[in-house]
Amino acid sequence: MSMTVTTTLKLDAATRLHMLHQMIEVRSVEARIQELFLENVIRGTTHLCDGQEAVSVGMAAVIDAKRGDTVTCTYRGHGHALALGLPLKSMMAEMMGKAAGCCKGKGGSMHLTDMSKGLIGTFAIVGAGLPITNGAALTAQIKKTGAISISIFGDGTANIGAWHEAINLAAVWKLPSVFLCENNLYGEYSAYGDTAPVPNVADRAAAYNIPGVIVDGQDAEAVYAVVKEAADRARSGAGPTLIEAKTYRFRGHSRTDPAAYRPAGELAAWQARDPITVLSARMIADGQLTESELTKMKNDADQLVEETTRWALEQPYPSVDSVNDDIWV
Amino acid sequence: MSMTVTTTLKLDAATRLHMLHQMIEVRSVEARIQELFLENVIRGTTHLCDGQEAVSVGMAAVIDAKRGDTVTCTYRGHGHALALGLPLKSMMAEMMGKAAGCCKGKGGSMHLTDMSKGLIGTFAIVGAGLPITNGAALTAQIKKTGAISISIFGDGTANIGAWHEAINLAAVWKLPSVFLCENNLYGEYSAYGDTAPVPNVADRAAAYNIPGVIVDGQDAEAVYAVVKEAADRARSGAGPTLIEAKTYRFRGHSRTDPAAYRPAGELAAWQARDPITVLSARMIADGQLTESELTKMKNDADQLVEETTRWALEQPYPSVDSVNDDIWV
Amino acid sequence: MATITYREAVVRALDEELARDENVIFFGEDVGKAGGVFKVTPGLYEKYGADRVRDTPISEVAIVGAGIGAAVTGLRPVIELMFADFAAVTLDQIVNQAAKLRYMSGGQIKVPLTIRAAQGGGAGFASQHSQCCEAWFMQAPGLKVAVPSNPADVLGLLKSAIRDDNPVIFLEHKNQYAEKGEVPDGEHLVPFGVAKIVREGSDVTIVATQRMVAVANKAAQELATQGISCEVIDPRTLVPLDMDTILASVKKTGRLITVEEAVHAGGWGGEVATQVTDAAIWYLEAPVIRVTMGSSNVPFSQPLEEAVIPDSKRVVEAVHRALKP
Amino acid sequence: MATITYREAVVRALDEELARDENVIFFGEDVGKAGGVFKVTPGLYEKYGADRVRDTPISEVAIVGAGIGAAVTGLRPVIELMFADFAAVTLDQIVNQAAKLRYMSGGQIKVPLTIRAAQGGGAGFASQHSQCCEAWFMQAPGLKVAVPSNPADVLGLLKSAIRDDNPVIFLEHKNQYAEKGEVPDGEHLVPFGVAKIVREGSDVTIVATQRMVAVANKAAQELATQGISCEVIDPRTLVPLDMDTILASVKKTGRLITVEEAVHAGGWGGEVATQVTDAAIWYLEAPVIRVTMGSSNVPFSQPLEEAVIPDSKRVVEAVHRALKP
Ligand SMILES: Cc1ncc(C[n+]2csc(CCOP(=O)(O)OP(=O)(O)O)c2C)c(N)n1
Ligand SMILES: Cc1ncc(C[n+]2csc(CCOP(=O)(O)OP(=O)(O)O)c2C)c(N)n1
Ligand SMILES: [Mg+2]
Ligand SMILES: [Mg+2]
Repeated sequence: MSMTVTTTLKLDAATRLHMLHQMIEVRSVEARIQELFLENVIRGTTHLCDGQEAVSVGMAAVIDAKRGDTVTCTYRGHGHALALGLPLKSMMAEMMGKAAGCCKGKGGSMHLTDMSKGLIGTFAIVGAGLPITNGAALTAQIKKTGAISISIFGDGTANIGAWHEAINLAAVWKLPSVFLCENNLYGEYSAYGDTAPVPNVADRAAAYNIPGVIVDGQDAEAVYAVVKEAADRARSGAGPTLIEAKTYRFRGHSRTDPAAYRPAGELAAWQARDPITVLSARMIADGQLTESELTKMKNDADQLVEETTRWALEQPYPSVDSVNDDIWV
Repeated sequence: MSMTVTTTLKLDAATRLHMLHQMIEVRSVEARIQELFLENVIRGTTHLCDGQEAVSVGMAAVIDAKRGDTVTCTYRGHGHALALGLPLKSMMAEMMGKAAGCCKGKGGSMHLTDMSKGLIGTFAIVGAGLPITNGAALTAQIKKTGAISISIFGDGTANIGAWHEAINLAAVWKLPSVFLCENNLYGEYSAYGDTAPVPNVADRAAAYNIPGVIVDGQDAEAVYAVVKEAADRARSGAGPTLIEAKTYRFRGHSRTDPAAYRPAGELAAWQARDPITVLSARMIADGQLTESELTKMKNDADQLVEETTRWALEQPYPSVDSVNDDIWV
Repeated sequence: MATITYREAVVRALDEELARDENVIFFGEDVGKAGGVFKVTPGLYEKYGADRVRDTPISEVAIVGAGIGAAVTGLRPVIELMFADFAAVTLDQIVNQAAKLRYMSGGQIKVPLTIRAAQGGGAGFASQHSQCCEAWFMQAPGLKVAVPSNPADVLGLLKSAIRDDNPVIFLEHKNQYAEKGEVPDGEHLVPFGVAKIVREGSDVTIVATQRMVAVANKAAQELATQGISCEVIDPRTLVPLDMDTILASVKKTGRLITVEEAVHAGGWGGEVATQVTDAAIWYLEAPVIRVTMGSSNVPFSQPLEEAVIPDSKRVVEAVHRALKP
Repeated sequence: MATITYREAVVRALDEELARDENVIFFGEDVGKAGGVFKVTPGLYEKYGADRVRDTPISEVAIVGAGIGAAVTGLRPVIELMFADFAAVTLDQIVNQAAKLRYMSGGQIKVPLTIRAAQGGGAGFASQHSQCCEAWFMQAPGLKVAVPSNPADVLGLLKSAIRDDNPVIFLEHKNQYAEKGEVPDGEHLVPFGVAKIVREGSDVTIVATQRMVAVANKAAQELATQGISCEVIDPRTLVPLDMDTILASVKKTGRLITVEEAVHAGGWGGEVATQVTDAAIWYLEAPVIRVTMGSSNVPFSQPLEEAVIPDSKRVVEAVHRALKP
């Protein structure tokens, strides 16, 4: 069985402020992106993460790209990418398919990548990232770099074969992999309980003889604590950990989803545990932040996002001649 | 965690005799097939099951093809097919690629099929049979036939994605599926413990919130008892069960495998628990069989196999014009 | 004659067949309660119930396998894989199991399974959600493959697929769901293996499928103003493939151009073209030209995506080249 | 010049590259302690240790994924999928991930991964263990594909594959492992994209790969006794494909025949033939004929299996037909 961790860890004021700042920025970005989609400035589809920002910042605080730590995540990756340090400009330009985007406009919302920040891939095929995280962990194990690799995925992903094979291989090879599940209660429009026979994703850790940990996904400090512990364990050679962060997406699955399937009151109940509020309230209580500072942070973020959006709008599209670049090395 | 069942069930003398007879026949067939391969009378590859006969007969005793019960098994399927009632002639002819074979020579050793006996497929791709068993179980569930479907696979198969997806779906839909693992300690040349992080395959049942049962795979009556219980449970609508029969293959993985990887004494230890001896000794103790009767049964089986082999050798190959038959309905 | 959308044609076909035959069932990810990710299957769950219309976990291998097993044992399942690109996670069940079970069993097994999936680019879904995947399936003898280009064919072919005793891959073009078209009143069935001559012509034969049919028509209209007469053929099903109609046309026009929204290697155009150059080369008065995506992936950025997917301009150029003396 | 088997060429290439570059690692099912199911990799585990030569669980998705991730982060993994047919259980990792990661990331990612698998029929392994699968991979831009027909090419191409910064699918023909051939002494590298003219000729160009090269040669010898001169070309790699050599030959002979041990639809012969009929149709003096398995699966029974796999008799017939006035 899995164990639930309720950490009482308190990070220093600077770290808290950094996390809070990142969460506020992500929140602001997601809101703007939704607008840009509705205005058809951004095309295709998008999967916003607002409500889940604590997982992004708690996870990112553990990653040290210099050492070789790496992350694979999913199409719901804007928050993870920004928290890992993907420049906002690179991201906004990529969202619009501009040449200045991190993927030169070829990837878009579902494939944000920044090798320099350890984000080695954002996968739009459910489950595809986990086996690849193992490969990065294998490099670390063989080269003895002390690096780890974290794969982030959702609750619905625990039902696909790639998930099983990857966690099994990591357990058998004792790879320095960390499997971080964002259980936001839904896989697309299906409630977790309708597609899985066990109450928690972490309950499945026992099938691989690895630790299964459940954490409050609205609490950035708690997420940091469990991911840090799993990372330390992985670096020590003890193998992978399966972490389940209980969280919630404040919007539908993707741009086109009104999320009508949600029971009345569910959203409100989770908004009451908004990760930004959870951390900022704690900081205010600890005398590390004032309401007015918080308001200013939000306004500054909105302004930065607005400026960056305007900048990105003015960026050129990639030249058509570049369409077949980067297929081959 | 999984539970180990040690049954004290005693089947009636007639059923025991039938099981014993089938096991002896399978043993004799496998020995002859190995010879025919070495003589290059049979080509390709084969995966013999001698040592594992108790699983075949214990499983088959639960299947009622009339009611619609079905089975999917693997390339290691000679014993299962015969126990389910595939005529020896059909099988031997198929092994030689003759027109009189159950698959008209198109399938061979790895694809024995007999729809009339509920054997809806023998799969040479590891894990491929489990999802298909679910489909047969789905038909039974929707048509309310009271039928079940059993999927038989090996210990190494528990590491492939199809295994996970199939057991999960069966658990979520409460399908009348029974997942029967023959843990013969090896997947090809790899020891079970080298590729799986849990002591028993059945330990993984908890990840699907279904019963996991371990049974002595050398004891036909014990296998029958647990499969019967799982089948009754499935018919009642309570969903699937994962059964792990601890057994051993007396030969290498396939024709070409000398099985050098086995620790000294391992084979002998398992031969001491030969499923034929286990049941026949019990019958002799219960006064249901004499040594001489047992010897006669073995001689009769060898003779039948020999006659059938000669018959099959004389059978014609399918006409070359039939090569593209049965691609399309 | 009613006018309905490509999307509505899918649900009408499913509705009619679910109503006609209780052995027809339908399942896939979010196809039930939610009515499908592409909003293609609304109302079926409510109408036919949770037993016959099911939502599944995200488990494509288990989904296809369940479809196969149910088909083998007497049902006529229709399953949805959502994006055709996802077939890659379960290709074994499709090409090694569904396609071959009948053959390997010497004809004992029948697999009346219909696998629906949405393919194609043009909407900014990037490389993992925009591919045309018909080639994966054409290579597996035992599978039939349908590629409808309009609502009437969606309706008529999907109903035929569900009634077919062979496994059928039914590929819908995700960028056509909103397209409208006329469908006959009453029961409408379109047989497999019968191509449709979309436009008659005498100078050049253009074979195209799905969204490329409209692209070919647009080119044909433009060329007509230049006095060039194009015959546009929509095979409608790639397996079986109606080569008779295509060969007859090429023997008339002497020129063949195929238009595919797919990479060049392995595309159906290669099958059409090589059958023509084997059987009718003496009728050819020009190079056989395949208009394809070449060797490109589908990029996210709009101008790049528009550059890789064939448009009428490229078809016009190809026709001009074919007509160069 | 030493004479070694096709099998020995595989292990020699792996051994040389494992010794040359510590970033090269090798893993797959039973490739280590047991030396491989096809006994292709003996001794490597003992020589390079359990860290660099690993046995895996039966988990093809995890195996390919681990290969990708290790390649992305600086290693040069070689993985084995045993039978190429098994690629179908992990096609997503190969064609949607390995092939596309570089493109989707705008060139940030490099995937120097080599995926080995044994393909082909002729040994009675039936439909799920006998396919030639190159078509699955040719359709995914970003993947290179090698199909060696002899020990020297196995050695030289596998070493080149391991040094290539792109993902490479390396397909060995399981029925050629025992075939002997000469290999140059010292380091031997064969570049990708350079076809080999196996036999020069002037009347007909025959393009063949792997086991079909010998089949084509046998036919060519027989035809030589009839005064017919065949040029036999082995592309050696299908991606990249050396069309220059093939086109030059067809321009000389005016006749093209492709010989594939694969189904007709989607086969590499379609790619070769359509590139020729686009670029060189005026040079053709005969129908382009593709000798393939047609639309058959591979049956178990020997006479049936021999009937579906192309033999020299069918090649001779094709040549005669191409020469019919
Ligand atoms: C193999 C595959 N199947 C289906 C999909 C379609 N799909 C995209 S996201 C998604 C839901 C995933 O749910 P979850 O893992 O909980 O992640 P979340 O979106 O909630 O973050 C599905 C089914 C896909 N992308 N890949
Ligand atoms: C997808 C796939 N991977 C690999 C193989 C090759 N293979 C055939 S049998 C086998 C071992 C299976 O072991 P287990 O499940 O324990 O069954 P056993 O042979 O012991 O009965 C392997 C790896 C295969 N047939 N299919
Ligand atoms: Mg979710
Ligand atoms: Mg085993």
